[in-house]
Amino acid sequence: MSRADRTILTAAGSIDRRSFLQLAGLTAGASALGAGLAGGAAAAEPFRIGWVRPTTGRLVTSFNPLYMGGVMAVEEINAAGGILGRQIERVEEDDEALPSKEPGIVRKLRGAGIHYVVGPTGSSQSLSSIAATTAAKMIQATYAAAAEAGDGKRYPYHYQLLFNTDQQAEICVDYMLKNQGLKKIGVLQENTAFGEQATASTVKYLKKAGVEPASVQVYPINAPDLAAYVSNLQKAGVDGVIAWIANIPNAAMIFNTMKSLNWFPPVTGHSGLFLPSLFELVSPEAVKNVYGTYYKSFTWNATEQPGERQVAFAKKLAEIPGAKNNEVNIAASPYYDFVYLLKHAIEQTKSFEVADIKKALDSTKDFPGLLGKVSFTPENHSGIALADITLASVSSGVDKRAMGCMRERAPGL
Amino acid sequence: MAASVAKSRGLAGLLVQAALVVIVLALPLALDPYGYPLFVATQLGVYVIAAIGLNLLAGYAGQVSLGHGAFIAIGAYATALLTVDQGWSFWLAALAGVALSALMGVLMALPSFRLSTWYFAFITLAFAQVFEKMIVEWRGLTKGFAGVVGVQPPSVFGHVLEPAGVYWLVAIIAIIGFWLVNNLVRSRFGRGFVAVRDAPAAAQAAGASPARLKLLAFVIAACFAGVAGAFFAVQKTVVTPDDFTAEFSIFFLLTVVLGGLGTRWGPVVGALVFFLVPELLTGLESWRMMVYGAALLALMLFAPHGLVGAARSLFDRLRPKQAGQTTQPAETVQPQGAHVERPAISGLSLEVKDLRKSFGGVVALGGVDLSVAPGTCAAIVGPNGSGKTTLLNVVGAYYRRDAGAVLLGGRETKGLSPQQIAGEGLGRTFQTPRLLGELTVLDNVLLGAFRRERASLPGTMLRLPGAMAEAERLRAEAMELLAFVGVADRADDLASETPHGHQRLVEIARALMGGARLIMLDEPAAGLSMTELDRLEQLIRRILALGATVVIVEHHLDLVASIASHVTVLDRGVVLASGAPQAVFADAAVMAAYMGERALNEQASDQLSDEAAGEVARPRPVPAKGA
Amino acid sequence: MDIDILARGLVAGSLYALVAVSFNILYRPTNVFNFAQGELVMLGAMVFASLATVLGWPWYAALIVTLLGVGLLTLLIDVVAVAPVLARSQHGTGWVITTLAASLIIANGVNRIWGPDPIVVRPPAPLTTDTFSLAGMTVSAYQIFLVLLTVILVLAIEQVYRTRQGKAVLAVAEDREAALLRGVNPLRLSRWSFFLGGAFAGLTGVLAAPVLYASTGLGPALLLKGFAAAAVGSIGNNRGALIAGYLIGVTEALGAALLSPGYQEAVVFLLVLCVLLVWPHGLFGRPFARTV
Amino acid sequence: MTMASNAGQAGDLLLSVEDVDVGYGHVGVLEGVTLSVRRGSIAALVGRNGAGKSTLLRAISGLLTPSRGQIVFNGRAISRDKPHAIVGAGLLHVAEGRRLFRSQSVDDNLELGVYGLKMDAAGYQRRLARVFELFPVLEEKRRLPAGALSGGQQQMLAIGQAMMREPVLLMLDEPSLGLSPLLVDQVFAAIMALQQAGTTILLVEQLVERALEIASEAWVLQNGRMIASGPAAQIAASEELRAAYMAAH
Repeated sequence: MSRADRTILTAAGSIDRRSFLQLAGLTAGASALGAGLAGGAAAAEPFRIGWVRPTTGRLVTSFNPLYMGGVMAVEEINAAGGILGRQIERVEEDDEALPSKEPGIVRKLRGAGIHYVVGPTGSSQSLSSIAATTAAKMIQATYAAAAEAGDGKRYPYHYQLLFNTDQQAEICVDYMLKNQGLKKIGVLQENTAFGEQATASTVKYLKKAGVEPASVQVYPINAPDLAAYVSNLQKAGVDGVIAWIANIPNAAMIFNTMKSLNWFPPVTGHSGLFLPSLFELVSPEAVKNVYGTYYKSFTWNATEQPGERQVAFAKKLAEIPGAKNNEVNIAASPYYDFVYLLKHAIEQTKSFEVADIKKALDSTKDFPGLLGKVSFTPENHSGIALADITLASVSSGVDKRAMGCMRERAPGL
Repeated sequence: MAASVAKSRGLAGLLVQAALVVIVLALPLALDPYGYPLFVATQLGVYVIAAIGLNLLAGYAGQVSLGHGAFIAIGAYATALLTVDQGWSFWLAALAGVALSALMGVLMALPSFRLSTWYFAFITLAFAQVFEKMIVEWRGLTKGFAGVVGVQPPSVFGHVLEPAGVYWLVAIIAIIGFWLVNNLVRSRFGRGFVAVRDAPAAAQAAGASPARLKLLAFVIAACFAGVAGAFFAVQKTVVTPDDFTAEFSIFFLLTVVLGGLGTRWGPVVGALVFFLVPELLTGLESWRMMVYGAALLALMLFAPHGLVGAARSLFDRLRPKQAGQTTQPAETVQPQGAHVERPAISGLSLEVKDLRKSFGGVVALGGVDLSVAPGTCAAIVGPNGSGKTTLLNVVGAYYRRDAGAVLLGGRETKGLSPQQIAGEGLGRTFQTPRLLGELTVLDNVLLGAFRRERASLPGTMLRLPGAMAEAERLRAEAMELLAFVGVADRADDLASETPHGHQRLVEIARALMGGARLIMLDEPAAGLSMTELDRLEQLIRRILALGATVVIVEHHLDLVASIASHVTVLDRGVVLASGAPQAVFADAAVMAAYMGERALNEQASDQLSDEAAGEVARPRPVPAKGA
Repeated sequence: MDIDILARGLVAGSLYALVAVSFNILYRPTNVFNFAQGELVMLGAMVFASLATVLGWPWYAALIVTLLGVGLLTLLIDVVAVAPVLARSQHGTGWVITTLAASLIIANGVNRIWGPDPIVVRPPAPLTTDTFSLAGMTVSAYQIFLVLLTVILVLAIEQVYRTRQGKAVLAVAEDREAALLRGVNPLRLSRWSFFLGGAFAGLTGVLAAPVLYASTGLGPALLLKGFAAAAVGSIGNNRGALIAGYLIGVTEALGAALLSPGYQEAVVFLLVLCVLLVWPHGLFGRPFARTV
Repeated sequence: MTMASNAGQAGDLLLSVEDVDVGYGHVGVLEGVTLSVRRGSIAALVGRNGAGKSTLLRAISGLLTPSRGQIVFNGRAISRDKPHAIVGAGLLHVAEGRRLFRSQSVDDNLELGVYGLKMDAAGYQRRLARVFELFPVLEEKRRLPAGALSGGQQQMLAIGQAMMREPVLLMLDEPSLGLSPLLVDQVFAAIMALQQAGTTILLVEQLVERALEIASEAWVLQNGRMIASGPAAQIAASEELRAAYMAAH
């Protein structure tokens, strides 16, 4: 997609409305069918879910696609008759992707009598939001990779349906040390809660393997130029970089700097690096050695192919114009699975009460999610298993087999 | 009649204010205590607290700070980190935050002593930006971008405050803060702030140190910001660097400007409009900032005094004009003030020896000697550019002398600041009157008493009885002095709307109010009408009669001849002649200096020579200057 | 410490010097310091990037349109936000607020149009940003070009002030009223200076884009560093701005290398503060004692 | 040399100020002031400091706008014109204190004298030569910044700058200020030379005696009102002049 197209998407609101219309059209038939089945429940009050995402501010473009999977799930469920006959209604709140906005938004949702929340996105934003929802006993799934967010004792009402920083760090460290046989590992980290936790995990696993990081560079996400950080890594003699970068502009600056320095060490990082918009800012050769953590079910290698359900999901995404070029982010988002898991728990308990739902969620075992098998215990709210996670190559995004959201696993995985 | 109108208006104002307080405090009863509106109301209260402080700093003291957000950040971070990480109680943590913020206020004040307004504005903007960067960079302390999460509300007597309790706390602090600052701006400190902003030289002449007043304004503003920051942390429960961007700081200044810089209600109105309107207009979203920008631009162009200023001028326009309010020629009202009794003044002597001053190679004073006995009137005359005003400025320490001695009452003044010299009993007026146009005539006279007033800062802010009694006493004395100089009827007029002739008299009253024992008058007669001139002469005679010493720089030679006992003629920075007026004016060289070499001296001496008495001192020949 | 710091410092310093010169152009006839200047530089970068990279225009056409566009917008700022305030009071500081407001409008307007994502701008051929080693420094052809061009541009701007109109601008700067009495119309010169200063800011944005990316976040940092260069080099003094720009760029690079890149702003801030506290009129200002 | 725009006959009214009020903000300075200058003459405006002389000149040159009355120059009302337009009409005001551009060279200052005029290089050189003829010292120092000149040289430069424009009417405010007697003589000689070359001059001068010697007509301002006018010699001996300088009543 050209930049001009994306510019249109940037205009707040337009992206959703248009893609919703598409979704609605797609599922219109099913909807009529569902309504018929639900019968008298048509008059039932809608089931309202708080929907926290930025519609203004710096991160609108990066964050909005992450919610499309969730929107798809809502539309699918509503078309099929809703949950126990109640239609799901999304109550939108704009957090501008600012952590400081979250407590106010939770107050707003709480005031509106809402007990279930999707979002926010970003570890800093999420941890800020979770602190408030925990106190208010609201069930929530955020897009927070920080391992802390999956701590069921600390945040008993928050459920993490994505790989966390511990898991990602373990995969990355393993790859660098065992698969690549490297010893001088550098860490490049954005200065966010995600970056902090990911680096802490990385250092932890490196030390476990008896390796000290050769250099740790922390950059502010709003810095106009990141060359200094990259050259610091190079000067430290690093031969592999574990990079915790969650946004494309930063990634572009980093990879372009590497290119201008003619330095191409293996880089592993977060799935956010898969966004095709990176290719608009960086030439493909600059990212040939770059890998991101990803869900096994969405990857292929010489012997294995992606899962059937995932392929079907990819085909569906191809029908939605707004999804184009954001397929990876839509796929890797926890919101699709969360909405379905919520439906599952409600239907299991036949209740919309928070206490009942929490009990059901806490005993989830091998729920078949799009991203992997999801399991929770009252203590462990990090639902994805290590076995479902892998590393995939960024440059395979231009491969035909990618279908938008598929990627080729890193060599040797 | 006018007084009763004012009183009833004051009463109405009081009622309105009381009603507002009741409404503000009753808000939680009407709103869902856990709901969003109360959340917004609490936040608004926090902003109002910060804006009140900034208004004092930027509005009254004239220090345009674009770094106010940094002070709020200090309060917020200190509170958040000390409560969350260290387990301190909110109250202790908030106190530490306010103290740190005040400390930073002291540091921020330092550049303001040296830099001009907008240079300083830029430095503060840079500071705000750097401060935000440092919050991010010092992530070991501040947790970087992630911020501090989970700030708990304060507890009172072991009772954790619910949202409504936090609201009440914030509201009460905002109301008290409003009251305190109002008391402050109506005190000598407030007059001092305005003087620092509008006429620093007048502040110094009144014995007020601009540097100290700026420092005070900074510290008070920083304390308010620190308090606001503490509640910011509590109210949001999360503190992140994103909250304290340079933009946030700019918004605070814009808030105060929008409301009306240097007006009492400006910060309240500004914060309400700036932060509440977007909550009401959610549809505005990303247009918000552009709309703000455009509104601000329009406001600066069409209503430079903000919303409050615009409302006031609209009110003034709608109100029927009261008779006698407009500026009328000074002649029409003529209280002579001769009947007013004043206590005697023990005049100071002035001794100037070989005083030298040059500006970038141009000699303004080339070794001037002058001696004025206590209780006498000495005049300094000379053509334009001869160094008369420079002499006054060097004596008053507004300029640093290059060499020479200045003895005031026998004491060398070297090293003293202008305000210290004012405190020694040196009063002065300026060639163009330096009055504070936005204050009343009475307030302008009261400014003179800045150094005499003893009431402490807490005393004035809290309106303690001692401070109030002193203020009342000084007010009465200022009225008396206005009567003495003959403009008592103008006491409540704005100085800017007072005729020129009266402004000169007000300046003299201000100097007397400061307890001046030696008054330097710089061309007091310039621009006066005949009758005003007459009154000026009478006034100077009465001041002399009280015992004060007067040094007058003047071109009206006959005024000089009639009141001065000693005349010094300056020409190109040196004393051309000095002695009794009759003798000096009879001197041919003097007339030459005034009217050209082959001057009209025949005529002048014709008239004066009959009475000529005393020797004319001729210190040294005039050095030929030039190519 | 390595010599690369020098290269990085000179490149950044060139940009700061250019911003400072664009400040000076506006400042000379008006004594106004445009707080929107940083956003004008940003706008220049964004317009050029959109035309050259996104729409694929030839670079010279994109350059001309950018300079004209930013210049005209700056002229508009003068007409709408600065001249009316100055007409009310020549010495007031109302323009601090109005130019800040203009800055807000531009920054948010640009954000609405382009969004927050950066655009890569490649330098015109044959220049590239690929680095090579030169005397132990890692530099690119574009970086060398940028540093040289900056010096040339500053000297060229100084030549503008050797023309009669340029001398008139200096005259207005020195004594507005005296200039009036010589038949100079300061309003007209202000307009021209705003246009020229705006175009120069746009040019700075164009030149900065290949080094920094064109992004809507460029403004504030360039505003403050440009101010720092102008203030340290004495406001109004273009050669001073050039030297101060390099001084600040190198100081910043040193701070980044010796402490941490996160400290570079703080290091620059301290440098500027110290210089201004000792020399309030900058390093190259004439001590100008005006007697009142 | 005569000026193209100086079309009228010597002796008719070139400048007339008619019943003008001028003030700064609330403060009125001039009240009902009237003054006229005949073409080709030297008129002196005298009065004590603060009488309003400079204010009157500022009003004539457009720096201040009269609140009442009108000012006619060369047959055209200029009371509402902008300063640069008034300069363009040939009325030049050399303000008190020289007001040169001190950081610019003597040459640049002289060049600014012709700002806004269209002329070829030869014409420019001719005018420059004329200034250097009258003030040779300026040619010696033409590369120096004006601020480096002595007070007298600066005054010469200020007059020279005005000559470059070949004005119809030249208003000089205190040209002798701060100069030694020798230099004052030179400056007065220059003023007379200018007048002989056809320039009309309105002179404000503290050296009343000297001013009245070279002026043909004089006007006496006191406290913002014109209290006397007439042939200079007559004014020099008048009671009003003495009153204006010596008396307050």
